[in-house]
Amino acid sequence: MKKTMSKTTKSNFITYGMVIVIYAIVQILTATGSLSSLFKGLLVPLCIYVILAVSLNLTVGILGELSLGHAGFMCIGAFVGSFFSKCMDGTMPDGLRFFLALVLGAAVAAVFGILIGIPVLRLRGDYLAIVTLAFGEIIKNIVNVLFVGRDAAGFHFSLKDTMSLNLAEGGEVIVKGPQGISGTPKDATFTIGVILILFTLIVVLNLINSRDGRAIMAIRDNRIAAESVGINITRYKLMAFSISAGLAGMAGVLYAHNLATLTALPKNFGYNMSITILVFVVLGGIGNIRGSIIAAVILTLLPELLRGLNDYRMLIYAIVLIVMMIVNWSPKAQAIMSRYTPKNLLNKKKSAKEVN
Amino acid sequence: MSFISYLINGISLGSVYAIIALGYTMVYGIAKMLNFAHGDVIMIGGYVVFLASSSMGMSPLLAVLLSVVVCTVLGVTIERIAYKPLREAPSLAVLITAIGVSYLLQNVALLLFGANPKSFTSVIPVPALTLANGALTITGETIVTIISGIVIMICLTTFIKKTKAGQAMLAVSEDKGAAQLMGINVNGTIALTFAIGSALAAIAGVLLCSSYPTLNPYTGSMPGIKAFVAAVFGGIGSIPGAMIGGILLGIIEILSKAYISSQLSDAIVFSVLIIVLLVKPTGIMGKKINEKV
Amino acid sequence: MALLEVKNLGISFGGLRAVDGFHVTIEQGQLYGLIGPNGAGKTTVFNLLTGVYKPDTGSIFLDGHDITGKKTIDINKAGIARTFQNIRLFKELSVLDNVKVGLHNGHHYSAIEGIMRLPRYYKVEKEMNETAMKLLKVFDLDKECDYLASNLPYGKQRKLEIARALATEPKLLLLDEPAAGMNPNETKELMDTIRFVRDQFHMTILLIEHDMKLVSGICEKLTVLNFGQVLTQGDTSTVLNDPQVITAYLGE
Amino acid sequence: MKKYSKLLSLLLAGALVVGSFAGCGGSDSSSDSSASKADSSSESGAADGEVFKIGGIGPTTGAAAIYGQAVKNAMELAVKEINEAGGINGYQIEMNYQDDEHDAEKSVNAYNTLKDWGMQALLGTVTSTPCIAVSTEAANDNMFLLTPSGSAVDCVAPENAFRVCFSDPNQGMASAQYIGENGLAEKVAVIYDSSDVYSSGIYEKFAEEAGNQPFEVVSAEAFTADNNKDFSTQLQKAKDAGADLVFLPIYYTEAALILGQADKMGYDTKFFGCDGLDGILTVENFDTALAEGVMLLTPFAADAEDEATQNFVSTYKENYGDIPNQFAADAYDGMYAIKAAFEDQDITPDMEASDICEAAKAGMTEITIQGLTGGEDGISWSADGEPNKSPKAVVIADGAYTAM
Repeated sequence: MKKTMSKTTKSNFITYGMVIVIYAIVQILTATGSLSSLFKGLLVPLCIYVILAVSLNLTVGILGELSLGHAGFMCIGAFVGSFFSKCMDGTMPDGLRFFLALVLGAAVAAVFGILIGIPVLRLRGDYLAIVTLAFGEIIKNIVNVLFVGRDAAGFHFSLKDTMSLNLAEGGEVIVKGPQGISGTPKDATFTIGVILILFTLIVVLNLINSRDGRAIMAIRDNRIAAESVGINITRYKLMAFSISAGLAGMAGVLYAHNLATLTALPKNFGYNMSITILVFVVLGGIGNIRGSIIAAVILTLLPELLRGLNDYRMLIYAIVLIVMMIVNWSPKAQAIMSRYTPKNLLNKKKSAKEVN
Repeated sequence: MSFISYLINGISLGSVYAIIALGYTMVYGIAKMLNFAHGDVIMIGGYVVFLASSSMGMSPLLAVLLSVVVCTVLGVTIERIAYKPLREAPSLAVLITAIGVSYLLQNVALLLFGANPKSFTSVIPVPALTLANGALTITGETIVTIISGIVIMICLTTFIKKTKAGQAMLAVSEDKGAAQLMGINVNGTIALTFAIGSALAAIAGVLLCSSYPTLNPYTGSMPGIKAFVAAVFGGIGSIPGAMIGGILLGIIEILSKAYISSQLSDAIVFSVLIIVLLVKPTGIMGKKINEKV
Repeated sequence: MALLEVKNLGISFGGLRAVDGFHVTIEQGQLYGLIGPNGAGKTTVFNLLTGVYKPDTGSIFLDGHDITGKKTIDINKAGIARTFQNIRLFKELSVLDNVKVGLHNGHHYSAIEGIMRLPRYYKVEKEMNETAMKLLKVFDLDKECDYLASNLPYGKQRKLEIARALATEPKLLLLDEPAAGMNPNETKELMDTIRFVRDQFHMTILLIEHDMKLVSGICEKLTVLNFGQVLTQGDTSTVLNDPQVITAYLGE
Repeated sequence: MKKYSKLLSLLLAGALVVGSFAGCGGSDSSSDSSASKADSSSESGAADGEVFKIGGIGPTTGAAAIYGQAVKNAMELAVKEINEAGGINGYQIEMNYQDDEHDAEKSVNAYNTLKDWGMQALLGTVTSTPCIAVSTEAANDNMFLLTPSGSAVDCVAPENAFRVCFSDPNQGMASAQYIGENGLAEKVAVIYDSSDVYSSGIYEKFAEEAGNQPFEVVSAEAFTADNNKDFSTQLQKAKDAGADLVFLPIYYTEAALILGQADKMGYDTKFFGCDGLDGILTVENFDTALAEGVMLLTPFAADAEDEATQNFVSTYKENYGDIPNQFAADAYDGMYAIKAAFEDQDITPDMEASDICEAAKAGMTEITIQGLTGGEDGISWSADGEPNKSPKAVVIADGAYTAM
């Protein structure tokens, strides 16, 4: 029994340790000036994708439900956080404002997670997937026609255009439909990103190893059995779904505070983004948190580092994706791998012991 | 009067969704996988017809046949290389692979044909039908699309019900393992499913591009997603469901644009989908799945 | 007062009357058997008792409380736990965690306390581990506590399911073919365990079983179900010698 | 077992990543020249400080690839011409063009890649949203930025940013005034892309300015990028509202569909567009009869009679097989504007990027170039980054642009 405890704890500490060691290495490299601009620019996005991948893994791997609308929650967090920062800029210290933006963005996304989860989580499998996809597209569409302005009289909303806001003289349009929000203060730094990754990991890993996390995984493994031992299915599905949404919202706030412009394009908040995050989760191992982190980092870097290939870049990326999936899952490829890799012996030894 | 003409427009758009959805639902029903690359096979089909008819000067009918052949070969090849090795893998892994294939086809098309849109000449010689003294028009493309949709629907249903290969497909869709034990060639049957699905994609590509005559490497992706929604709407796996789902989706889309808001029509369409699924969790014509305890 | 009092229970699927007019009375501490040929509706009765299906007719009283038509989780909270004919364990969880899921409603701390690892987390987790290990020891599973449930041999998986059900501290335990797929030695061992559970936990047990050796060996009373209806019920030896029962099993 | 092969495949990918890292770091200059192999400019012997390193950013993959590729091609063309004619102030230009997939984040990545390469000025980015993100980054680095086609107001908000194209409000205003002053219509319908910055930006200003003009906007219907195939409803509404002119502040890909669908439903009306419509005649296989009578306000027309345009179009077609659109023209002019500004201030490649930026900023407000998009008076720039040039109104007659 003690062995189990120490085993999971040890595994968790390896994950935390990995993040901290990478952070330290990057800090040293930055201090010695040996990091390229590209890599420096990629640090915050990497943090964002890691958080997104880990949080989606909570839905896909731990709760066992396929969601194709994760980018929708990220979008909500991004716009809420950015809106808050634009409105409050200058009225309070920057650090406090950013902190509140993070809290608010995560909270609103989590509330949406609950609101959407209540009806939607009754569906299963592919139907749940398509409904989450639909939800993400709805969010994107609404944000694209949302206009919010502020004048002396307060806030004005419209779903048509800036003119129908009827702003008084001196009023300012904050959310400009498809032009979104521009000029969000750039508060996101690598250090904050890493702190948020650690926060995400603490939430997700501690949740998994707690009473509630066991209930969530029990639902995943066997819903009917979980019900028979008195687990409230809806409650725990919603818990996992909304925590996952909240963390995605938090990543969204980080995203919004890293770029000077925030618009809801198919590329950044559409189903394509949800799928990209899903790819991290599947490739890193469904339910494997550390794998998600590694996959998110590698797959975010890959297209950037393929820039030398010019026009063939995305083509190669697609091929790498397919090959990786086949290598991972095809029995034939696995047989070949285990025959020819030098790791062969090591594998055999380990798999014999593979009980947990 | 304008309502009727909106309705006709909705049916036109819906018939295109329906014909794409037929291919989606066919592959899903038998192979139980969401073939996200279906839309991109459609795009390739469109390019083949375009090149054959405008650059090589083939007759439209010949071009369409060529496109069917190319897409069938392409579909079977994709299945053989990318999906077959993953037969026993979790469905998520196959989904991601399909997405990879979709990216691959898009980027290959981008490199081969360039990003510039091509204008597709309709290969449908049927003239438009004018009603009520010219107040209403039903285009030839719509007529052909709807008729082809119905013909394909009937052929597929008959094929599955009446032929040995069709019965084998049904068996594979119920239980791969048991089908294998009954002496059915599971791999062959799934390959055949993909062949038929891809041939349908070629036809859908021709009809899509004839109705909406621009062609670029991303032409297939959004209609693909919409058709997927339509297939789910009608009950994924059900062939008549795909037809009904597609046409309903088109009508809802047009009517919401016409009477509610053209800005929010995407949101409205998807909201209707969510509501339908909440009321009927397996779509309009979907089978209710009971879990045995 | 009887622990379980079922009257006139019935359900139809489509046109088929799967269970009709089912009735049974089980006293506290009894070991009760539900037998009948395949397709007689035994598992459906279990599903009705545990709220998986809602009955069309009839009533179910547990310990004097009406639980007819309640949801599965409320019925479990009211005191009925079960195992499944086709084993339903949490396959990707460890043996220990399977039992701890069963302990879920008996031990509380909030999600926040769990995530923040507040003192109560450690205290309650410690209690849960101790209780779970005690239960596992009863079923001789304590050495395998950190195996994945799916890695256990078949017989042990059946035992783990019983342990998990017991963890919810039920008043009535429903066992759906606990000896299915076991060899005679394992069956014998299982009979001892069931008796032990009844005595140790003062449990009332209703079980479905085809293995007549097990049924005659441990059940005190029996109900025979045929075509969804009660064929006969009473003391084990009387029922088993009833010609009607023999006909139902062997055919005309 | 599975676990370990998964780990292995991730390791393989990781190795690929590390490998390309090393590749980038180790052979900086060689990878650059491979990036711009298409133009003969990058002379392999040129050491640092002897060539201008000018970067470009735009989408060359993804749904917006058509715009990014046009800019890339035109930029290559201009660089080649300038180099063959002796370069800028006697120094050759080396260019490096990076893909941003029309995404702000990827665009910043592209910008950073170019910085690592040693970029001294940026011709980009092509699309508006990424441009706003990059121009803010560039402002922090004090990097000179000239966007050929980033038309949103905020694109040139920082001091270091200029643009070649008109701003969106500018086009919306000009269109409304042109329609009003020339009495083209009394009832106007608008069909615009509500998910697109360019289109909605023009529409907003157009609708605002319409209040001051002698016509009425009778219907304003939108579509989105996810919903850009069927326009029958929007056209039906315009028809029902009795519009005698439909204003299309959109790109030609969708406009081609709109014209075809209007024709099919028998809706005969005037169409009026902005520079985004340019290119409609060059869509391969497009039935130009459909575009007969379409009016557009554009600074560039691919079949204009002047020699510069004709040379440009024929060389472009020779090299890339397509007829250049307005994006290509803007990029081509952008490259020449950089040349002019650099020459005006005697900028040399050995200067720091920040000093180049300061000098080029001053240079931009001094120069006037004719260019392809300059019209009669040429293009000059004000310090806020906006170009001063006059739009040409053209009408499509007999399958060709004719001045109005």
